[in-house]
Amino acid sequence: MASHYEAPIRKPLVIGDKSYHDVSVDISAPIEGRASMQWWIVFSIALAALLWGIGAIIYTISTGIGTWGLNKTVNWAWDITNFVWWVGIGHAGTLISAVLLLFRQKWRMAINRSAEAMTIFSVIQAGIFPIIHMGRPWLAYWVVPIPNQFGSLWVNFNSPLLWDVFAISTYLSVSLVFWWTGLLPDFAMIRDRAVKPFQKKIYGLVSFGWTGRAKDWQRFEEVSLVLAGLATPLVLSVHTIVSFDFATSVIPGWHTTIFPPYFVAGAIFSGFAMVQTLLIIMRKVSHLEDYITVQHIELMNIVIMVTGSIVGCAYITELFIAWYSGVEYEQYAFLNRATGPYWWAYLLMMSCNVVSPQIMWFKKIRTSIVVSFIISIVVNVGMWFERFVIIVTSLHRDYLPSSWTMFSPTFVDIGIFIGTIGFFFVLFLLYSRTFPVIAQAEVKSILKASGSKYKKLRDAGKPLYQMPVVKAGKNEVKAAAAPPAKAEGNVSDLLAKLGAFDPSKDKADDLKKVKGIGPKMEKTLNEIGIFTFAQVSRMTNTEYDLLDEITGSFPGRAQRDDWAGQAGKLNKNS
Amino acid sequence: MYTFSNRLKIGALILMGIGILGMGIGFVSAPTTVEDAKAMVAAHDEGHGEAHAEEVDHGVAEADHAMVAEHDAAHDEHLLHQLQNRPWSALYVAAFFFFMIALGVLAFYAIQRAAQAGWSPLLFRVMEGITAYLVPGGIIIIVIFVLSIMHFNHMFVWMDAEVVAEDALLQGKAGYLNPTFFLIRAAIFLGGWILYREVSRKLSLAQDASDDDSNFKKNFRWSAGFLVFYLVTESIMSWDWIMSVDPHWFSTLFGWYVFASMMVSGITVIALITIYLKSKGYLPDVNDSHIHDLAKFMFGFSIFWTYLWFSQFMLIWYANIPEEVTYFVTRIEDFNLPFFGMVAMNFIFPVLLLMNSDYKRINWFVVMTGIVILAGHYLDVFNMIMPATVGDQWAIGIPEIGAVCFFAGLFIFWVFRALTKAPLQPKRNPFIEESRHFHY
Amino acid sequence: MASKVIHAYYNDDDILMQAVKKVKATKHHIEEVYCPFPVHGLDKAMGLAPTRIAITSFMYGCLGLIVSIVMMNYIMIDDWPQDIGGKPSFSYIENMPAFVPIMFELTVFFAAHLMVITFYLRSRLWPFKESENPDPRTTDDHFVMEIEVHGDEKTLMAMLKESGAVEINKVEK
Amino acid sequence: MNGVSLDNVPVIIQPGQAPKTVGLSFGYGRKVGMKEEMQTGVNAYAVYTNFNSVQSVSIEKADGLHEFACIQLQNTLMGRGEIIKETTLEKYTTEDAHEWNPVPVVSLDHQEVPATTVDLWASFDRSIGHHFNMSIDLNACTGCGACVIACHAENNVPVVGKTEVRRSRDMHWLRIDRYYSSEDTFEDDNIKKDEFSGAFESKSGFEEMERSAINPQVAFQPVMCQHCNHAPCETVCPVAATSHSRQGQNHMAYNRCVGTRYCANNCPYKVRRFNWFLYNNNDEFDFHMNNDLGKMVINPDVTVRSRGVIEKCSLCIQMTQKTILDAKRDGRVIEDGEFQTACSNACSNGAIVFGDINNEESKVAELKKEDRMYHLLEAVGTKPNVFYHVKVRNTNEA
Repeated sequence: MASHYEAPIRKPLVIGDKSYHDVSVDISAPIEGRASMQWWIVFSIALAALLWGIGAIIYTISTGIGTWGLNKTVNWAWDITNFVWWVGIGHAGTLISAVLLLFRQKWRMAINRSAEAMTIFSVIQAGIFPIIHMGRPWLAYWVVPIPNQFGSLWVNFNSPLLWDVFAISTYLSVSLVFWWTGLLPDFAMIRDRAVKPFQKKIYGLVSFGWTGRAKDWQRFEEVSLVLAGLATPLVLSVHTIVSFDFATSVIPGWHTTIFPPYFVAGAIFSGFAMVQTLLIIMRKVSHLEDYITVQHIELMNIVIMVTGSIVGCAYITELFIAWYSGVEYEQYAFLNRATGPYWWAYLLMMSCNVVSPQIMWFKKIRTSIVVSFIISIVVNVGMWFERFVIIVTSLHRDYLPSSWTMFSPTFVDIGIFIGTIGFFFVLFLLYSRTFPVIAQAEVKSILKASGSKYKKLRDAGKPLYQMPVVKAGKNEVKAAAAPPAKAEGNVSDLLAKLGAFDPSKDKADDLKKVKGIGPKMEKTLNEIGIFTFAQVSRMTNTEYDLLDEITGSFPGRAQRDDWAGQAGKLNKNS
Repeated sequence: MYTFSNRLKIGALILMGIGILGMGIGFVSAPTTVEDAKAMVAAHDEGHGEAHAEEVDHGVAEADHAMVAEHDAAHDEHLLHQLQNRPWSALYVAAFFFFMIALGVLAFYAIQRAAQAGWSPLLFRVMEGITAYLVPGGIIIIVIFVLSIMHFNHMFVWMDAEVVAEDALLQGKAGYLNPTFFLIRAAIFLGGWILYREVSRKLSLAQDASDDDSNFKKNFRWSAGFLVFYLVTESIMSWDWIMSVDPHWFSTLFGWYVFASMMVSGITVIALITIYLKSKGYLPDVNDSHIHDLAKFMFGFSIFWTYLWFSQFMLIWYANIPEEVTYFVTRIEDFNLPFFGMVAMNFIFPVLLLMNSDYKRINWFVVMTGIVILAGHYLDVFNMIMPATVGDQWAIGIPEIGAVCFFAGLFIFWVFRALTKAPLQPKRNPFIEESRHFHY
Repeated sequence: MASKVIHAYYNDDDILMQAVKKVKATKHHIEEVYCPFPVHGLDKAMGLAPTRIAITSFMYGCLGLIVSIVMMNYIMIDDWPQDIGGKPSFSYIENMPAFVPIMFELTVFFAAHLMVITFYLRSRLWPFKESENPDPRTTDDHFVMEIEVHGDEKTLMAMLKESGAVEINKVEK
Repeated sequence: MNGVSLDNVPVIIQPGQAPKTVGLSFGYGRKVGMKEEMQTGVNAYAVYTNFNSVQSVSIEKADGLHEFACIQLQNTLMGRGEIIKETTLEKYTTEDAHEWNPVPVVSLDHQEVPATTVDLWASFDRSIGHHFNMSIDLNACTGCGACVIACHAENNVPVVGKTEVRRSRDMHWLRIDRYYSSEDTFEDDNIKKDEFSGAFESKSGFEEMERSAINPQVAFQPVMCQHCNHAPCETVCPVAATSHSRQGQNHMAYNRCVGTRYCANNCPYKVRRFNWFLYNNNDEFDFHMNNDLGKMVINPDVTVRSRGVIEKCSLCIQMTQKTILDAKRDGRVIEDGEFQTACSNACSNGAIVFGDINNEESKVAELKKEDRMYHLLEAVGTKPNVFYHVKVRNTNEA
């Protein structure tokens, strides 16, 4: 089919001989398995950071913003730096799912789910700051256009902060809806695989009863497309409006027209870096190397490099135009930014954001996972400093020299920042254990075009599918599926492949530990001669089919529950 | 192989002829002395002149009364310069507009190559044909610059040593804004762009003849490198060639704003030429979906352009800092209709017409929208140059239309001649099969 | 409604597409197809009407735009105009640059949320809704075509088998 | 000195202090009847003999460091001559006003026009009713600080203590900026700055200009809220807690303020002050608002601000409103001079004049028309309602 055509020089996006079912199994594995020790350790650290952050926030709200390092001249520093930083990070998710969808970039499918999750979690972090940075956060609801008891006191629609209120809430809610809609089929997949009633109930609840009718899919695709079309300008608008917070002012260093597109580029830049950081860890921990391949990492690195260069171009433009403007305050603001007391922050920003991504021009480097990981963190450090530089260095020395002063953070500033990092990771870690972290339905839809299995078939000139040989209908109600490979098998064939059980050397395992094997099935397996996890773990599709032939019960069950995979793990543990 | 039909060729030549005539009238009728200029304005519209005088009074109010007479003389000379500038500006706006189309297409082409896009290779030859215009277009622009430096006109006031001598701000900028450095920069930009265009074209043709992908890969690398060069030079070019006509004014966004305009116009022209060629029976493999994608880019970049236009305008409007708002004050007071009309043409029109997916496949719809977009972006360039060069003495009359005709004719002639030079469909591009199968 | 339907199982989207076309060609009514992932062109092959959800979204967007204009005009211009920083708050149009961001945001807000709500309601998706897919495998790797049985059941069965179905069930509905 | 010794007196080197001299101010070091927090400084009367305030002393350096609580950390003007405009008597008497008090200009259609005439917004009608303006004559200001004290007393501005001041959180609605020149004169500073060429020279040049000269010129400038007609602070408040009155005042609705501090950032004059803590009713700030006695001297006409809100100069709106209401009650026209603020009342030199410019005969309207009038940071386009008068120095040797 035409839609499956892809130029042969394109690299596969799913590697390994994956069938549709394998995709389901691989993606539900982290949810169905148990959490590892490392997960618990990282989770505890994140939780501790979160608690510290909560403590710092409570202290701030009960005592006053005076607990932070701000002063009469620098009225925003870490609070808004963190806000902009988190919002910026939150941009990659929607960008990946929306913009790349419009550009038909298939590689987004492996990463969009997690990127969107990251978006939502980081926008939540971002949302904390505008509230707690207020002098009277308990009155935060006053920024919503509701009248007072006399009915005449309204908000000020001229204020960029109010635009933020609308932009961030629209962005968060639309992203959430976009994410959740995409999750429905995947939740449904997990629901239908779930064995425990509790899981079945929960996933049944969150999947909203997704059924997968053709009409549903038709609407689903249209909705995704329209949402992508809406989300693309929305993403642009959000960081644009964040940049308006600064650019509408009259403060040199804040008031510059390039801010809107430059903030958006910076947001994509830092967002992709964060996606990179998270996914490099996750692909390892959740064994998703076949889906999030080096090719994906390389492409993300290229995006990081391109946006980094755009941001760099904007830095230079700002510097040059500051000189070109001939306005002394403007000129001094940028001179001070680069060479004044905060020169080190400027230097960090320049080297992390402009210089470091340039090494991605080398293919060796951008395909190196270790270097990618390091650069992704470096970039986010740099982007934090970019916001710090913009906010603090512009404020601390503005028009009247009499007000010039310095800013230094207190432990409360630092605590809240670390707290949000903790909160972010708490959310992300919980997500990674309970959500289908890859949009499996979408991956399945590109498997034929971009999966290495099918790519190989196509290169070899073979058809992508084989018509199943239908067995003569003994039974009208159930015409059992016939495997494409062999029709008949027997016990000895099977044992030859799985290895025989030698009672003198080997010890029989409790096969019931494998999900899907009950006492009856265990007995049947034992009758055939299968006693150990090792044997089960050697099963492949051929063996499953042979097994189905022999036992005649629950066809496909073994495959669906991935007995081999489960047994492999159990074998290692025992 | 495409053959340049005689009808089109003659049409292009006629356009050029009309254009030369129109521009000639423009140059001949420009005033040479202050008296001429005053007479022309007085004859033209009286009410307007009064309004302007009032405004000048306003400006003078704070200054000493003894200086009023001097100011009046200066004002008359200013008027003379504006009227003398008019044919030149008309020429320059049209020259830049068509050059910008070719440059926009070049950038779009490089992006397609660098991004390894699968849908567009079928259109590569069309794009290469359009970028052929960089050479004549670039030469004309350089010639206009040299003539400006030789004081044939006063479009770039900073080129006038007398003006600079009285202007402390311009003296501060003289390290950058001086004729020599300006020409050197222009030469570097043009050289770089044309170099990439020629190399890429050569590699693209060589790929058809070769039996491996090495030319294709080389082209990919050149394109990636070019984009970096372009990113920097495009911004500087926009400051030099456009922003510096208002030498006191500055906006950091300006380069990217011009870029957006360039991209929309370029993509629109790709779509128009593709549709034309297809209607003549060429490009058999180009289908609805390709047009749909081009229309999508027209739609997308129209929104992007509006976004940048709005960002620049709103931020300056919001802060209302005098040194910046002068730019928009002239445009809103003297250019109200073209200034806001352009937003309607470049935003509302394409957005409403091209939003529906099905309309993006209807050729005449795309053509119609494309023509409005092109007219809108011509106005955009017009609004960028004219307020600084001719001020309130603007009009869209014989010189302007003549210049557009001339460059349109030249553009058509050159581009379609270039299209005859090679087969319209690349043969061995590794993505050609994907492009051919492309359906949305 | 007690009618007989046949559930034909397929395990490949290409085979499914061909089967759907074949079944349509024999003028059988395909009640439903359950898929684990979207199959491009399936809706057209089945003869489903194109969805109008994008148009509703456009209308919701217009509604959002109107709401935002009416709201801001009422609040800033009509109800209590103030001199805020000298901005021309006596006229909506003159102060419009400051209103554009929220006009945009509310347009998107309405268009996105109301469209998704429409989608959920039309496709009967909400919490605590029971799923209705006939087999858990339809969310994994199997496609199920549901065909109402009218007339000759045998030939239909045979044809389905030939079309590449891996399993055929007869279900009372 | 004379066997009297003062221990541990903190020392700060002031520019312009003659070599081998020290200065110590009277009035500090009082212990009796003062709250502990208010007991600061050293009693200089210990070394005061023969009613002579000049004494010879010997000084010995002691150990330890003292962190002074300074409101102003940057002492030079960085060559920004347009902030404090000054000229010489000679120029003032012989030259045109635009020579020594140039109006900032911008280029509109290649012609220079005054910056204030360029505007994208349709303006409000300010011709009806009162329109308050304040004039500050830099020539008359001696930097005595009486206005600051008056402002504190009138407007219940809290005392925040040294610790807060060290964190640059001083709480004054009206402050007096004091600048030293970095070269011999401020004029030289301006010339020096204008002659920088290139980034490196600018960098090192500005670094030099951050230090004041050994024998500098000094200038004072009282700065309070400038009540801009185009106030950058007002537009950005999300809850419309600050907006403009018909009378030209920039209002602050404390009750409405949620404390985003956006306005304070956006103020080019940095005159807005934030309540970082609850300064009244807080044991940490036991200065004057924390007990019943202190509360009894609080001005009942002015709100005591709670924590988390911004406050700033209101042009003593409680005083102007009272004047208006009194006149209304009496059914008479308000005379010039009736409108006052705490600071204009307190200024013994007449440097601060307050009044209604819609009253053509008022003194402030007259002052606004004078040659010496200029607005602070006029080029930013904020259109303030406070204006200054150029400082004229008599540099002729007697």
